[in-house]
Amino acid sequence: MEASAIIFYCIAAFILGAGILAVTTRKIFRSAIWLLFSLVGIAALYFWLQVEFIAAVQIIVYVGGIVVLIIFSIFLTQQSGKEMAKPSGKHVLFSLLAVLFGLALIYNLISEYGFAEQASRPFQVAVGEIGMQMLSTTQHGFILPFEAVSMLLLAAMVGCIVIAMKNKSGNLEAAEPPAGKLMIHSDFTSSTTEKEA
Amino acid sequence: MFSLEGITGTVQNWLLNTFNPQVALLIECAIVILLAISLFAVLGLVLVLMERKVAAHIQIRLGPNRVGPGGMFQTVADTVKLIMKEGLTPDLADKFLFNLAPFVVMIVAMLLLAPIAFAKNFQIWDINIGVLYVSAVSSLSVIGILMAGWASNNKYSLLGAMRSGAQIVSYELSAGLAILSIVVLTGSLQISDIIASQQDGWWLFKGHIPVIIAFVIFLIAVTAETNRAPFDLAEAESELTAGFHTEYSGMKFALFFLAEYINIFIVCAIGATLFLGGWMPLHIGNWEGFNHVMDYIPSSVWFFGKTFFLIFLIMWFRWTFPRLRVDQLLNLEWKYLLPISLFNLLLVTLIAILGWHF
Amino acid sequence: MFLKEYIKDVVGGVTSLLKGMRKTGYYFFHPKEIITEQYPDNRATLKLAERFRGEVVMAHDANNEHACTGCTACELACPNGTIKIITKFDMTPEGKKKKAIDTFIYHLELCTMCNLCVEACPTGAISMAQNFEHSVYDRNKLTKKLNKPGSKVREGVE
Amino acid sequence: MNSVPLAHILFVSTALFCIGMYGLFTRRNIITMLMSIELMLNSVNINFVAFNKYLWPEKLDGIFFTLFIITIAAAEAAVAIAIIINLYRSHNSIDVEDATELKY
Amino acid sequence: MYTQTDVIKDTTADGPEGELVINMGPQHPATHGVLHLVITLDGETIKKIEPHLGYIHRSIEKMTESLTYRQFTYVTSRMDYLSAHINNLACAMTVEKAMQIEVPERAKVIRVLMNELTRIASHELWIGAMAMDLGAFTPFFYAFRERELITDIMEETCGARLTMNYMVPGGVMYDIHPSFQQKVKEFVTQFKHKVTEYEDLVTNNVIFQSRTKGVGFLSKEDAISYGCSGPVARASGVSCDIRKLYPYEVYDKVQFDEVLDTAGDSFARYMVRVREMNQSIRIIEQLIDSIPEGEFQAKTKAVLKPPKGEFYTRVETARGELGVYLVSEGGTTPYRIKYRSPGFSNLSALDHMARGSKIGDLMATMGTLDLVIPDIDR
Repeated sequence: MEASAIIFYCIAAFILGAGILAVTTRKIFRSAIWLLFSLVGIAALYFWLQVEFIAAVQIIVYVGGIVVLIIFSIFLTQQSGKEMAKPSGKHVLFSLLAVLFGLALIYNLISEYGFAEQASRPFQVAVGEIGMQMLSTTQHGFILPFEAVSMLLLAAMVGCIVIAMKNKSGNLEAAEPPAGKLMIHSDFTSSTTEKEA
Repeated sequence: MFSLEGITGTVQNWLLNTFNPQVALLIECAIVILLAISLFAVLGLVLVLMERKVAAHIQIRLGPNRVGPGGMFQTVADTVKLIMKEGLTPDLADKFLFNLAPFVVMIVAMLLLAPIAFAKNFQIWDINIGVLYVSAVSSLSVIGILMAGWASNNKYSLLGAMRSGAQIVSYELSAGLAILSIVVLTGSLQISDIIASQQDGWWLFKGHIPVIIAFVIFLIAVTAETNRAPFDLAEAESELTAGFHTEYSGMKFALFFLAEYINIFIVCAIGATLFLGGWMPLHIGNWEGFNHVMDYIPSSVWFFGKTFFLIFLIMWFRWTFPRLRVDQLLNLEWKYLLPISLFNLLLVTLIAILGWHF
Repeated sequence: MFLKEYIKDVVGGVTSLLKGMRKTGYYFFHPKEIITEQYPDNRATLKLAERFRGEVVMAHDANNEHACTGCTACELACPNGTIKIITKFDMTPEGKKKKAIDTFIYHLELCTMCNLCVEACPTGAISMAQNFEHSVYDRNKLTKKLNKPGSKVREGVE
Repeated sequence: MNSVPLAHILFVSTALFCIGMYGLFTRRNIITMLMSIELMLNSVNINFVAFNKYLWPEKLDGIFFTLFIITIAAAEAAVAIAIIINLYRSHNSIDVEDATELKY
Repeated sequence: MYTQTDVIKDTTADGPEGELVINMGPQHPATHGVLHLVITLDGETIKKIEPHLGYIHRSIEKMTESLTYRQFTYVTSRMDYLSAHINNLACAMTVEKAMQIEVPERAKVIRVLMNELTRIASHELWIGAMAMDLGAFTPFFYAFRERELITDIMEETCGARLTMNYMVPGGVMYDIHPSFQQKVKEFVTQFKHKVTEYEDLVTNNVIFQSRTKGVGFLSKEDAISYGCSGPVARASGVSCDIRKLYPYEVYDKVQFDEVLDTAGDSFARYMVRVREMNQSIRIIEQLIDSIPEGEFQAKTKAVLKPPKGEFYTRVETARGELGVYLVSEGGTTPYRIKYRSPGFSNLSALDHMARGSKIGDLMATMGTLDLVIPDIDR
């Protein structure tokens, strides 16, 4: 067995192990950390597959963005150190059965299919090429999905702000202070405006 | 003679001649890890001493001057003290994560060392997405801080971790945009390409005012990203005692402390590479004679000189300015740095397209 | 105008920060301004003010004589009970009994150097000394006996 | 580098997908359910990259799909977390079973 | 103020609805001593502050009941240790008022000079500590450099640097040191020269201004109703300088302005103190060359026995109004002494000032209150 194969199996074991722990641990913060490890393992897998760009994007978006977001939401919604309720035995059993059957089915399909291996062709991912193709308007260009995704991101951003704002309008105390100035309470704001006037 | 160029080649040749390739690779890995760890130790010692000396001289004091000549071994003594101290773990802490957090921070700092070019032909891993790798991996360090803050089961730690999370995530944007402006000018993410593009002058001088603005924004953003004053809200000692590492002591605290300095070194090294030409000596256009004289100074000296200059700047900030408040910190990013750097990136792109740079 | 205000904000802020950095930078590059005193090393050149109150001492002259008559004015003046005077009766050559001090006990650990005892002393027997390095390993050493063994009150001091 | 057959990589991604599915079935906490969904999305990404590399190395389509999925996952997570926090504010719980009535 | 159950209740339990209760102190870098604040937070926003006092209560008021009139002045140095001279002066003046001792003119001038030097020293320390609370470490050392000159002057004339015990009933303990006038003039020159450094580093710094402006607002009415005094009240527009309103010693003969501001925020309090230092310099400059010749201490009896009655004096310390209320039964020791300390009243306004602001603002607010904990607890 070659060294690269050994590395692959190590990475695979790490990803799956961390993934299993992420869905089974009953401490929510640990679950997020295991998810993080699983995602980092997937980034390592991308490095192994020599798609460094995807690996870097994976780390930036998933680790730097999504997991931090998840951890923040845990900070905001969870009481420290409380364990989650244990799922009922019946629940676990049937979930496990469904998952195992699904796994068996797909594994069967994969092993039966016999992919046409096209070895020995170089696989190069030049960052410049990704950029070129992303913005090209020719037949194999990706400008349309790129724009669509940009619109989606914009919509998501607006949506997040709207969702977060809705609750705040009625609740003045929780509102963020207006930019640059600090709101203390009513008599303060009134007197500062007097002073400015 | 002081240049590191050639040493690596000799070592590799010798290894390849002596052992078979697999073993040689393993040995090289071991050597690199060993070198990285010793570099960490040396950098930690030097930077801590430097910080204390800079602080002292700014504050009209002498600083450490008892242990060794000029206090040179003060950090060694401190390290020994920290090692001897008992590493306490709070009773209700999540012990696994509590003990893991300092190592996460440390390993991230270690991974960041990989793509940095210390001298001509002296680089551990010249990855083709160099600067993207750096900004990706550096975003991992926030996880360690969040972990420490949560696992300590201390409210000060939790507040510090939340502040630090918000801070690092938002300042990454303007740091990324500042880095992007150089990437736009160079047309490559690879560190060696970026350095090679500064053959006839550093980007700071070649790129007119927009690059200078990008440089300033980069400095501010990395100061914030490394949790240094005036952005040290995560450990603001007058507000949160010590922020996310309130509960840490002994060696685990030392790891956080060391990682902070290593991170400063790394971001300054990246800044020096992007804006000041890395190990590239000061070259000015076509002045052959001048360029030739500059080439006599070894490349490693150039690299470390530039890096330490930037580190000095960051220390200078720390000992001059008061700390910002948490909402002002986010205002600074979203109201000032981000719009300015977005506009600036547009200007840089214009310069790159029109070929206005030297 | 919004943009003008914005730029003015940025420029004004940066200027104020640079001014501060110029000041600290000045001190960094002017080591002559350093005011640190290397304390244990400069003991020889250390100058203490002559009125500095470090501890209470009792002056003895060459004949091992002091001026304390044992009137306990200092003991009464002291707010902390720092001074304790034990008196005895000496026999004068004329055969009369005379009150004199046996032991002048001074508790340094209680003393706040307020100088009230020195002010109260009618004969100027005690005074404040400039010694300030009082740390010892045993607390008992802080309880001092101020009159030297075998000393007696100076002639003519009443 | 092709020392590992494609089927093995696909098996890893399938297993990861199943792990995510198991998590989705058993968890009752919205945040952990979101995490499970992230795992499933990632397993899909692995498939795309692996197919691209092994079967059509001259093209980059798999890479692009992965990039888009990552982007969409980020948007999805952001919106989901905004909803979760809103839900927590109104219900003081992030358990799916507590959020049965269809109003915020 | 607190019932027994209030004090012993669990101060670590979090409130409902995601409120966070943190204990700031008794050991905390920002409280400058053993002040204990129980802060209820909503995220980073302060909802309530409860100061818990008593960690450094040394029963100074009770102690003075067993000390003679000469002895009790020295204890008060330990109350507000940064303006020890002024505390001592208040006690000495009370005894003088009770016994109708006429203090020589020279002693009066020396007392005023010492008071103003103390005020500058106290404000110097405050400016450094305040900057340090806000995260700027360096101004602390610059401020201490100037303060060091004052403590040197104190050491030379009074014999101690912090708890001088120089004021005695009837005058001052010793005459001034021969080099006193020259040293004070040197200090004044250096202070005027170096004060621009604080402007560069602190006052004009954009971060400092944004940290303090509009933070910890206290209106004029609130300042009066909370009983604030000193720079805290004057920054809100309350004219309360005892030196102007009820002049004592030679304050009625010197020219100086009462520093007033109307903004009422932390920056106003900061500016009031900085301008007060300049006024103190002005007083010192007027007096330093015209110290009258004569006795430095009035002739008093060895044992002081004020007549039966109640006596009250007040002085302006660096932190505000210090009142000494003395009840005498005609004996050698006071029957009762009550100190009205400025820090206690100023602290009581903290909850009102900090509500709704961020934790970072609390540091600015507390810093400008200039709390000295032994002054609060006594």
